[in-house]
Amino acid sequence: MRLLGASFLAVGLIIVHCTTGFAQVELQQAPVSVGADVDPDPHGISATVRRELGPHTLWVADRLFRHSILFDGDTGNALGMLDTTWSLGGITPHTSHKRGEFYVLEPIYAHGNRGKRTDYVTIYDGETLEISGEIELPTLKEETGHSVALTGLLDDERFLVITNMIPAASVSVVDLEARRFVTEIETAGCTQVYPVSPRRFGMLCGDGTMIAIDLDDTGKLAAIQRTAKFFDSVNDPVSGKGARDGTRWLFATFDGHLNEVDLEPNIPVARARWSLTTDRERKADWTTGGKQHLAVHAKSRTLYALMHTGARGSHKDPGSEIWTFDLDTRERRDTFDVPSLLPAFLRPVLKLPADSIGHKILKLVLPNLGAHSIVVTADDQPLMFVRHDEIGAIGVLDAHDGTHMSDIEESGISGGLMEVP
Amino acid sequence: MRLLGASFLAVGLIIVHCTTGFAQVELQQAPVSVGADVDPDPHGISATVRRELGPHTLWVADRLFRHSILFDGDTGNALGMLDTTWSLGGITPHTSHKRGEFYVLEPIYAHGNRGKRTDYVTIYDGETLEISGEIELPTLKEETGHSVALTGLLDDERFLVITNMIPAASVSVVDLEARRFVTEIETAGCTQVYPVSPRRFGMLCGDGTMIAIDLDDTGKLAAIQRTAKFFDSVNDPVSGKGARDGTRWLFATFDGHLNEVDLEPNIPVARARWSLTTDRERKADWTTGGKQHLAVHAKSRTLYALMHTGARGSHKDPGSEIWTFDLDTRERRDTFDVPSLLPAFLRPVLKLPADSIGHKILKLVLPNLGAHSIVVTADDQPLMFVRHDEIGAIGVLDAHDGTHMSDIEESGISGGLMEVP
Amino acid sequence: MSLLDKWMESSSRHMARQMGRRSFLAKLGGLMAGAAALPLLPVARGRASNARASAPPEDIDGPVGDPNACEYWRNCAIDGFLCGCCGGSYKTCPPGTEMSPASWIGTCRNPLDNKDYVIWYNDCCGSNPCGRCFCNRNEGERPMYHPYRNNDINWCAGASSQIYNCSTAMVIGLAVEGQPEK
Amino acid sequence: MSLLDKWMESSSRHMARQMGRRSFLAKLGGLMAGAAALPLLPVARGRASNARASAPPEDIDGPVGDPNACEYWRNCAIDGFLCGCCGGSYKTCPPGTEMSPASWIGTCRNPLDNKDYVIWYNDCCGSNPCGRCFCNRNEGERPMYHPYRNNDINWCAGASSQIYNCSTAMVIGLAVEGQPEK
Repeated sequence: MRLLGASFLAVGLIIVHCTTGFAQVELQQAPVSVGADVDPDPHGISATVRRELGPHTLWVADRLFRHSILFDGDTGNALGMLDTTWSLGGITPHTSHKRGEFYVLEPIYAHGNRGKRTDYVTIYDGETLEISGEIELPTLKEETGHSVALTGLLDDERFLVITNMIPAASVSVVDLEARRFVTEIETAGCTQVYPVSPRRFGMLCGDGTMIAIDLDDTGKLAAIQRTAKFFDSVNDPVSGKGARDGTRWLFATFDGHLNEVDLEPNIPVARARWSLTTDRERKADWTTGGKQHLAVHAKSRTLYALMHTGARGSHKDPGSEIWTFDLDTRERRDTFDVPSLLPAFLRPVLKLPADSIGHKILKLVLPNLGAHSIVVTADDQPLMFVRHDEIGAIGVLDAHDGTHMSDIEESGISGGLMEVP
Repeated sequence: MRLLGASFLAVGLIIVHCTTGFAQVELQQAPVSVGADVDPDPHGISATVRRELGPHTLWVADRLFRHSILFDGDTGNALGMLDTTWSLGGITPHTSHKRGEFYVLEPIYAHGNRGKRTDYVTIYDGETLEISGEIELPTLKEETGHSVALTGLLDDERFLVITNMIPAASVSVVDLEARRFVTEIETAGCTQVYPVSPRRFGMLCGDGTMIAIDLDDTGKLAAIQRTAKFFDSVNDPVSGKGARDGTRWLFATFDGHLNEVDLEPNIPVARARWSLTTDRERKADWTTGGKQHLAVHAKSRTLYALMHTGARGSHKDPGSEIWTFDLDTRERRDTFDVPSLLPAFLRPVLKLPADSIGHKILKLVLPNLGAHSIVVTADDQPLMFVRHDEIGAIGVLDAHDGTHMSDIEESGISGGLMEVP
Repeated sequence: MSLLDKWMESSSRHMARQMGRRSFLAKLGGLMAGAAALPLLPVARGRASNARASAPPEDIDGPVGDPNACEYWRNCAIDGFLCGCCGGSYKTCPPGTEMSPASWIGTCRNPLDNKDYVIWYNDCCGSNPCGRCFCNRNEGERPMYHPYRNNDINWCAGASSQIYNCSTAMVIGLAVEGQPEK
Repeated sequence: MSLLDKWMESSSRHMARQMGRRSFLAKLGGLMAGAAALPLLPVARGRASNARASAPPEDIDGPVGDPNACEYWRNCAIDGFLCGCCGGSYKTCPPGTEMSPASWIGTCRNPLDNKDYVIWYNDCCGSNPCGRCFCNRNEGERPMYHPYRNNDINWCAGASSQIYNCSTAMVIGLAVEGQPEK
């Protein structure tokens, strides 16, 4: 083939070694005098995530970008991100502080979007975010949805429990220390997982009870204990979107009643339910709703509930207000407005400078869509993060008084979940 | 394990055969009297794409959803969609009308987002959109970007040519009839592919020329012919975003000059360039720009150019106007305004009814971001489709007079390309 | 509790007892792996004769009658992209996708005949998410412990690919009762 | 045509003649496959002694001095997500991603010292797109036939995974001339 008389041949023709960040030319040829007196930035360096995650760190899952981003909630800075390969993902990674690892559950197909499916727990190093291991799951039943409580890491960070739904309800147990799948436990009629200790987690059942499943030290089933029936799964079902308070899990019903289940006793105990709303509020159709609609700040004994007005069938609608309650006295403490998240979503799309006139006009004009999810950090100066399921911006509130402090923009596009690791 | 006293066991407990759309219960058990007098909708039916694509059919690629959607441009209805698995995709599928097939180029990793990469041309049946074949490409150099003219289907729909860039410029030739990779042709200094016949395509070169590559009947290199130098690749480079007019390709320079290259003669000929702008317009910084910024309607001898005002470096900025020219006399004919696409993007996000007051307010308040891409259909009543790279809505214009007829909403989120198959 | 729900409970218990849970699940698994032509219904229906069969009236004004609107009467418990906006329809999957063999149901009232119909929201699977006409309505929707009324489960998990594209809204038959909470 | 561009042209021709194109490409390919520690630069630089080395001034007010703003002075020819918004910085890749061994360059003026610097926009590869701080500036950007000044190429194609996450903006050195069109 004749040479084409090209003006150049290829990209990257000069090979340069990068040793301790300093470039050395390898060619005999006289180089152009580029940067002889300027220090070149070193090539090939990747950042790391700090070993100790701060109290305001937040995982945000996004289905469309197919990853979860780890944010510093104070600055809104991204610290790193981890891929999820599936199409309907949106579950945040699990975190082992002890081992310095993150865990992502992912189905992988042999050939792009097709071919044999195998499910894995992919293990990432907590600092480099490089893959340090994979655990293959023999079951092909993990249901790859994006609800809360589909998976749970038990308290000493050893066992990961995973909800299976199709064709039947069960739980897969994975030993993250030994890096192996342990067992599958059939849980007929009970589903979702609510950890309360290193070896115990609860599950909600269609007959209006909750079970506590105890594992032995190898991760195998040790015992199953069941509460008395405490809810009517047809007439006022409890939502599976619970919030944890120590060994108790709190669940709101579609009608705005709160159920508390204490999973510490050998036979778990459901306490008498109480109402989040007064008669008057109930008449005005106030109730809980959303995707992650309860949050607990244990130190201040505060329960947060995402509230909206709506009839039956509105239990996944976004909330317009956050009501706070004293966890012990059950008294209503405060009401926070959900901030409008649409301006923070659109500002980067429109390339408007923050707090520019255009940005302010957006804030005035655009409707407040509310939020589907709230999470609260566990420290003494807690932040609350609020998210709408369909727009990629997160509001940051002072969890003590509800002040809207800032927004985390471009946190994703399509909602998954949030988690404080 | 003791039975948990479950209220139910599993989903989908009754097995039903679906034969010619009629459900027959297979169980002995007395079924509930559901729908005994109502015809159930038949299960398991998938739609097909009509064999003859209408003249207003449009492929729209989206990087974020990782697919291309085939639209009916008259109704805005989606006819089907094809996946692209890569993360930076956004190239529309190629269409063989003769064989009734679509072709998607995709790199596939052995293990999710990692492992050995293999590139394929995936073949889809044009009616069922099911995969009917795969052609493995031995090269691993396809550069997986999202520009125009990275790949080209030659005129008799047999050979697909694919631009490679890293580490060096070359073209891969694939025989779609024989379903096999044929050869890789080194094209030092020349890149992107511009088909003009069943066996010939052009490429733009860094030395200011264009080459014509002729294939033999097996797809192997037969000859390379080169134009005289016709552009200054440093001072006024031609954009690779060309538009085809029969055997000619038209290219705009960054400064708004038009170059025409006739690839019919054995040695291709570049005609003298002409300016799309008057001196006065040039002084006001009017020039071409965008992602697909030229379009041709051959029957009416019309050239469409997406224009904006901007200094050097603005050559990818969105256009605010579409200027039309007579292809033969080179006279300016008309000016169309680019419609505002943001209201059509936001309407579904805000769940506003079409033409509601809220929708109208959006139209009043939101800025017009312009468009990066235009394409025009080839028929006697041509439509023009305009798209902004970062928002998922397409404006539909009467290509004769520029009337904004409708919008195709939710065509994607992140830009790629459009193509009339 | 609706008759339907009660029946589900009793029939599934009954089946499990009859067959033994293990063998039942094995059979179910085999069927699911074996053929997409075998849908798994959470309800059963009589052997309706074609002669008696009819369809719900669909000549409804406004969005309640528009299959590509969230307000469409059949969409009362849908959560996902409407297949009618994706190359299919409310009764068919888009080209190249496969209808899930198992799915959730809803009970929706047709405004013309004022009858309640059981709607089967079959997901279409195997292609990346459609991204058009997202709707989330939850009338009669139930938490995951009521799986066949839960629309958060990725029902494509029962298909040969769990990749979700869109959702249909197909009539199975007349409901004996309204939505379960009523 | 800038000196830089001219040099590229002549040196690449020269190299190809010297080594024979085949062997050159083979060597290049081998190096690229072999080690991420071997970046491929479209320019060469003198053996600068560490003693003389300095960095461009960065204490600039406003978005021109903010590495996470599109207006940042180094970003004059960037096209993609800024790594500083993705867990990395304008000089480092986010955790878990790999810097591409080859990339495009730009020539950007630092407003404090009014000098032109050659900026190397290394992509970070191997994770799904970051999705934050998208910028598209094209000062001195050139079509694909000028590849090392083209930002439409997926430069991750030279890395071990072509999956693109974000782009950095690293200084290679001082430019002898301004942007090529000037």
